[in-house]
Amino acid sequence: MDFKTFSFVILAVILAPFAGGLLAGIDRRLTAWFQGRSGPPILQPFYDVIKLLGKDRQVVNYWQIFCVHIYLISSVLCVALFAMQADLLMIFFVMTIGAVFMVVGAMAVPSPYSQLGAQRELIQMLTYEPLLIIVFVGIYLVTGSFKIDDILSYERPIFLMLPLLYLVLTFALTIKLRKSPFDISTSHHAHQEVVRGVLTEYSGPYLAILEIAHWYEIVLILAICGLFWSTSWIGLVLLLALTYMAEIVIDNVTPRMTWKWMLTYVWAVGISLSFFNMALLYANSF
Amino acid sequence: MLAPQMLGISIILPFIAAALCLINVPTLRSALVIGTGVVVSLASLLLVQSGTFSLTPESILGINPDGLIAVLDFALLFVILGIAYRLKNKLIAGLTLLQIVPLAVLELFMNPGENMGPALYVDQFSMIMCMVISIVGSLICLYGLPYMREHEHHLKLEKSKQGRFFFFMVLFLGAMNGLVFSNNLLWLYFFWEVTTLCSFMLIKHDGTEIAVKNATRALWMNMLGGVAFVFALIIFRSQGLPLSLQEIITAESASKLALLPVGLLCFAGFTKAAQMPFQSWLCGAMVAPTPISALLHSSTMVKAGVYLVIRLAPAFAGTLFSNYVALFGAFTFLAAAVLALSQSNGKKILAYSTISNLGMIVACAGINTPAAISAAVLLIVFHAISKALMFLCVGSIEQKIGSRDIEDMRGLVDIMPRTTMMAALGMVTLFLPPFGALLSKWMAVEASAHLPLVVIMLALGSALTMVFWGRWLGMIMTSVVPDKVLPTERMPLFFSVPLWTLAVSAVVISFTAPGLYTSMVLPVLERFYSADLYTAARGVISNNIGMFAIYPVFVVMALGVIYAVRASSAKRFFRRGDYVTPYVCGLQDPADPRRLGFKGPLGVWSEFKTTNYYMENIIGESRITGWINLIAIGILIILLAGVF
Amino acid sequence: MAFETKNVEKNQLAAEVQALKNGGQRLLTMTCVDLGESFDLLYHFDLDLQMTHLRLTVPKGESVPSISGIYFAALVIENETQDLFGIKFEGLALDFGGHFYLEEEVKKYPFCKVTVGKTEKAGEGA
Amino acid sequence: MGFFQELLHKSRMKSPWLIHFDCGSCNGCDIEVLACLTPVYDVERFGVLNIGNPKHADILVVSGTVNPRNAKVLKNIYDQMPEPKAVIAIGACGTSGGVFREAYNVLGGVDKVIPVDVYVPGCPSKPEAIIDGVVLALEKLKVRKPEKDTEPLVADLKKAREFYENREERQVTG
Amino acid sequence: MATIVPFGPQHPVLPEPLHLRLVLEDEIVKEALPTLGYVHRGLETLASIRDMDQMVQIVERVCGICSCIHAHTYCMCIEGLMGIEVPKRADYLRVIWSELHRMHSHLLWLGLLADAFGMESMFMHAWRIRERVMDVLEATAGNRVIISVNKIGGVRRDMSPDQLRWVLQVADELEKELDLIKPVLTNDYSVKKRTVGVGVLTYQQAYELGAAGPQLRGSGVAQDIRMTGYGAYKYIDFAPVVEKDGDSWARTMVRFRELYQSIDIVRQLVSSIPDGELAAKVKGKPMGEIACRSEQPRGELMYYVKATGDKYLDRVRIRTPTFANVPPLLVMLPGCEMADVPIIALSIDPCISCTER
Amino acid sequence: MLDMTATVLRNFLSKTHTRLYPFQVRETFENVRGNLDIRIEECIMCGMCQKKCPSQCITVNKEAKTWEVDPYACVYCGICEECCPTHCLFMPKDYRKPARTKELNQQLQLKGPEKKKKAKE
Ligand code: SF4
Ligand code: SF4
Ligand code: SF4
Ligand code: SF4
Ligand code: SF4
Ligand code: SF4
Ligand code: SF4
Ligand code: SF4
Repeated sequence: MDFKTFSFVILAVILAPFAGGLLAGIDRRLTAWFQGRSGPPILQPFYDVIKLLGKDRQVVNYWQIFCVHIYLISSVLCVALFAMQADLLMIFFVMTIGAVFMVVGAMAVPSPYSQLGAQRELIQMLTYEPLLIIVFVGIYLVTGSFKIDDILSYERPIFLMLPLLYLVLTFALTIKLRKSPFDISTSHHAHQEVVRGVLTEYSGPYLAILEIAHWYEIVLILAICGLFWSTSWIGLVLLLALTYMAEIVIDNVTPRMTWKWMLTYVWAVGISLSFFNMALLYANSF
Repeated sequence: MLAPQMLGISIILPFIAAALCLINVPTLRSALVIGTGVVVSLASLLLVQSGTFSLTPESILGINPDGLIAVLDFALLFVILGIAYRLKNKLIAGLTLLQIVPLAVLELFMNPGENMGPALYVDQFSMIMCMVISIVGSLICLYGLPYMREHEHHLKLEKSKQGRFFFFMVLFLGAMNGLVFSNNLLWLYFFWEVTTLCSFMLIKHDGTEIAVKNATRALWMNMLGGVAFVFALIIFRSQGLPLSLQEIITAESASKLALLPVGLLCFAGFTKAAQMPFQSWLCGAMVAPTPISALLHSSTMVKAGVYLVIRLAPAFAGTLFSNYVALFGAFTFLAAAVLALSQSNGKKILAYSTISNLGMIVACAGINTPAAISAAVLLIVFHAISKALMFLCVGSIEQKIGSRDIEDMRGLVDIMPRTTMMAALGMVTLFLPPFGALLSKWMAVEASAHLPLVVIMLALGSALTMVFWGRWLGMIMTSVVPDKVLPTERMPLFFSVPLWTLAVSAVVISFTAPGLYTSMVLPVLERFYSADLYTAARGVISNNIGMFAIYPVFVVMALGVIYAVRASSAKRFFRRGDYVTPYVCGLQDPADPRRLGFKGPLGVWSEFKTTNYYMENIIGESRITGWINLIAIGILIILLAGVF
Repeated sequence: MAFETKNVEKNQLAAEVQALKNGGQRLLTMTCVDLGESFDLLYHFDLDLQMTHLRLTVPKGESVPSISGIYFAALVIENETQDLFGIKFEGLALDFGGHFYLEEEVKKYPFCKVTVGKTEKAGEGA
Repeated sequence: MGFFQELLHKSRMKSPWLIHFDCGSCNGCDIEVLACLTPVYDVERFGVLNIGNPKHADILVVSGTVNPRNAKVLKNIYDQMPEPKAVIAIGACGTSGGVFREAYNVLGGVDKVIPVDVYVPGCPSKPEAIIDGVVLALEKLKVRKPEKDTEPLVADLKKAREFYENREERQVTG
Repeated sequence: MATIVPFGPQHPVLPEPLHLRLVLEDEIVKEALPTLGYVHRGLETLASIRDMDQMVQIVERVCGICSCIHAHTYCMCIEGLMGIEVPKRADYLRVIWSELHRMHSHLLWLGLLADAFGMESMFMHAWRIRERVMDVLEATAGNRVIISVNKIGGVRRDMSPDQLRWVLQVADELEKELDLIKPVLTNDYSVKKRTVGVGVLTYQQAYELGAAGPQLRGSGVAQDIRMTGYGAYKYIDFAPVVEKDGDSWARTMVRFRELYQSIDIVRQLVSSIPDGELAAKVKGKPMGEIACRSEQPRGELMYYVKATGDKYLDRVRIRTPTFANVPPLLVMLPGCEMADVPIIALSIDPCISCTER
Repeated sequence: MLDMTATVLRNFLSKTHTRLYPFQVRETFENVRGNLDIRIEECIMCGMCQKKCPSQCITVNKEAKTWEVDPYACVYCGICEECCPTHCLFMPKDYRKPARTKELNQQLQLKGPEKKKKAKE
């Protein structure tokens, strides 16, 4: 790793949470506007996190603390690896460390909500993981590599060849963003039958750490979305902005669905979209 | 160079030691098991020093080895026939006869010709296998010593059956070593059948009705593979091909003609590796005491099956058959993962996860690119270590809590913290990066990227894997007593030695995966493949389509774990925080707020109680096994048709 | 709105209620009134916006047959009455044992006039 | 450390998360609390979220009268909130028991069970009043008060019991 | 193999303290047991220390949401016992206020339902348009929620012609806003996915379990106490809203269509409101027994009053619709999914405060 | 599926519905019962309000000439205002502000009716 990459990685790791927090702030503001309210200040997520960091610590057991830290570290590592332009699939697998430990942390607590949330979180992972792998495979089929540097050097926007797979990716994005209709295991507020699912038993600083880790994850996934239009800055920003806007609208116009529906619907739609897109690719290449 | 001697030791010593184990003296038996374990392990390590070589022993104990093997073959088959008679099982008898007769024809009427090839062949692949068998296998045998004492104590046996037990256990190691070193297919066949017999005897060890039933099933399924094996031999010979593994896979001539017998051998491998639809024998084997399951699952038996398939992979590279094998393996991977998801029986989960992993290995052999084959070989190693660890942990847990249901393991960390940690480590090494099993999975997915159907199955399967491991990992960590000091746990010496060794090696070997790859896997691959090989430099394994940075991930995660452990240590935490009880909508018991649960309707106390989702009525074992078998048989038929 | 009630005896209660149910009546609710020495239990029914009322008078300390077997919905009403007046209902489908509304800390049978301070006078006056 | 201290205090003031517990209210006050969240009042402008889980909340908003059954719940919820925290009692019922304070199953206001920081009168309190109440409570959140309320509920309930014992006398004077 | 989950009393989805002990298996509810009593105040006993005029204010506070209907029904009882003739204008005003209450109650409920299934924007929308109704109430009656307009013999406040015109205007606005979200409830795939077939109560069950109000009408029973023509209902023209399916969606639709119905009723009343006295004179003490009914947003309400000619009433018994809807809830829950529990619970529009009084 | 979109977008494009309380305070409607107060000089200490109050939160002490209301128990129903013979009770439309501590609203009459009595004599 030369110095340039190294400094880029450091920069990415430092800036990612700010970007994520800002994004969350904008998200809340826009959501408010969509609901006819004026909404919180853009910096609200930062206030929230700082406040949480300053609250008293209380946990049910030490595993929770262990697990949040692992979650944070794995998300940071993912962002760093992305900045290093490593292998997409590897980044994905590293990301699962965090996801799994989040579940373990939730299951470590003998609380019904946390446990139900953990089960649902597992189902959510079950839903989006195959889709992400398939998306990466799709990218490979186009660019011939899983490595981000190779993908970035591909001369055309991948989006043009993989529009449907991009849609599949946004399913995963919605699940990761914990937005309706997929805010099943946990959500931004606790207005949900499982209270806040996996997050129910976290509080104070640990909740803050989870939030920061979540920001890293969001940045990572948006970065992956960004790969689909990596050839020009304008295209990239436009694509991401539109995607995010669509996410917020979808969040506001759909109720939360059940996990059974999610699993069957997302798999069925996701996999058929992927097949269709791959078929298009093959048809194109002949 | 003592290579030939080491080779001899690792095959013959277990046979001799096994025979001595039959003398029913506990101390002698312990000494024998420990001694053999140590010697065989050392031998396997020493063997690594030597390079590739082949060998045809002049004589064994003064007898012509080929003749000896032939005689033993028949002896073995007649023993099985005897067993079939005792069990009054016509199927097994028929299958045995189907082997005796062709074998006789082969030995008596078909001319061996000139090109026999060497009897034994040693390369890095067989060395890896030998190390796995010898070291992991021996550790399991060691673990068996205290385990079986406790086991017979539980069962209140009058007369110890441990002599027989260790006879077959140790014998198994020898047979497996023989199997992986054999080049002559007739030798290979002999060892193959020895493992079949051993596994039968071990599964029925407890002698209960269900044990006998499951053992019988294991026997006939494996005999089915044996039949395929014998017919493969006959076809080889009738086509004038040598019965030498190395020549079959390297010879240019062995292209189209040899595909049928190769297919049959693969079929034999599938039965031994418990691929769908033969998974039931391996699940049935769960009735046996845990060391047996551990042995069958991790380092021996099933590994023999995949070993053979991988060995044969170059012979069918680039054929349609190969793609079908990939599909077949991927299907097994997925189906077994689905079944594992529906299980709450810990050993069953382990069993299905084994089958699933073997499916992945078979799929890799079918994908048949160097990346895939590296994945397969590495997965054998990593899976063996971690799975052995898991089995041994579950064994200890079962002896302590008297159940193998994972629902009963909730909160285990408060009862047996050490074993729980080991089990957690075992699970993590099986399904999370940066550990080896996941490295292999990564390689497999990237290698299969051009086969959409296969990659989707792998993707689905790997997500399912994540779920059933993740929740098990979570539930054993459910700490029920929030602020109690952890109880210390005492383990017998021969529990802790194997557990620690396996746990440490699972981590260390994962860390040294790049080195392992360059020194042990690459040389084998280079003989058959030239393009797209992975290179391992500075802890990063990469090829032209992907790369996996093992050292960086390892280092960061290790630092992270250290930090997290410090952050969560009770001493540090107490300075700033508080342990509290979970949220139950405000219904805590005011008199005893530490109690877990809530005061519900009618003023009745409800204990904390949760279960995982097993979705019994959607993917329950009894519901979908039939369908899975049907599909698997379908794929198998297409696959075998693919050889023509 | 005139208020007419039909008096029933304890042993006819089930039969009467069953008859009303067969006639398509909906159980609205029941009311308990403390008469000092005895309780008035009023059962209110409705059919096509017309109410029918049954009146059962039981001396204090006596138990009453539950009609929750006939109308499942009576379960909550009877539990409530049991909490507040201490009338025992025989054959309750689900008996909350006097803790339907009330915790142990609360005085027994709060709706009975004897236990409530100032109302005693009003009760006697009646 | 001064800067971080300031930042923390500012953040605490700007991010009060509420948990609302209906402690036997007639719904009048509940719906007014909820009305604060709606577009017309939109308290999220001040960073207020109705977070719903005591472990995440900073301010406990209680409406309604306390009775022995919900007193335990109220106390438990209060105990599960991490410091710094504040309590707002809403409405006549929450502050004193309101019209119901002489009913037999009513202990009185919220302050019978947990310490209350802000009282918002009204029946029901107007949404504006509730917003004012939240603002008033922020001061309490700014600096973490070291003392912890450790009095067990059992003792509180004993007090409640005593409250009942002399209930009849109070009725006559009332 | 089961998971036991406490649902309430403090639960973010349920604004009110109801507790359900749920036994789940793979998130399917196998068993549901309730605990009540978190809101029980025992206010019926207050009749023994508060006179009949003071009781008007107390029964209003049985429930804040339909407060004025409680007071109305109670007054009907006393007026019935004492033979008081309520002036016609008072009857009209009482019913206008009642229907305004029904509107705000249904809108509020719609918002809570949307919040329960995680559709925040719908919650915001419903509560935003509800604020218009609240403004009307505040301006005409002096308070937003508990309006205290009823007294024995009539009403305490009048509505000026300006205010009446304003009511009509708000009704028009409301109708427009409702038209906007109508397709969401009638068509939207995801909303229907969450409500259709969830918590089915058949005609027979609804009838036998004593369900009330929209719960009953959602199952096809055309029972609406307003048809008895109490208050000013006898002067106007309307028919009960009925849906056949008996599921959560049907109940949603009943309430949604009732919003339109209320708008219509308010229009009829405002256009034909007579001039006259606001209240009749009340003299003496009541004597005797009476039971009166009315239709709350949540269903039929019944008051039983027994008076002995004393300063204090002998017995006041309030039977509220939510109380009647508890048994059907217990029947609907087993077999549903955990995620549907809040929807089913909200589809009966639970108001624990009047359930337990 | 996305039937709510129209409404949401309309919200997005139109002005927010938020009243920026406390920066913008809306004029309260006339005749709103916000608070309860007394012009104590006009009170004749008749105790009518105390008698009629449904919440029983008014205490009138004829000897000490004090009138006292517990604003935290008062439900702002306006009954006392209506029954007061001298109309000295009145209900300002601004709601009573929240407070850190509960304080009774106690008013002591110093002059008022006494003067009247003297005048009569
Ligand atoms: S619990 Fe384990 S040791 Fe005991 S009898 Fe069973 S298998 Fe043997
Ligand atoms: S203060 Fe008034 S509105 Fe609030 S809960 Fe009490 S009675 Fe209801
Ligand atoms: S149902 Fe009862 S508690 Fe609910 S709003 Fe109506 S009266 Fe109030
Ligand atoms: S009957 Fe119900 S809805 Fe109507 S005023 Fe009373 S509590 Fe409110
Ligand atoms: S739907 Fe989700 S994000 Fe929206 S308010 Fe409810 S819990 Fe919060
Ligand atoms: S108004 Fe009536 S009660 Fe009051 S002082 Fe005059 S006479 Fe007495
Ligand atoms: S406004 Fe009502 S509650 Fe308040 S003092 Fe006057 S009469 Fe009593
Ligand atoms: S009713 Fe009026 S004059 Fe009489 S005591 Fe009360 S405030 Fe004074």
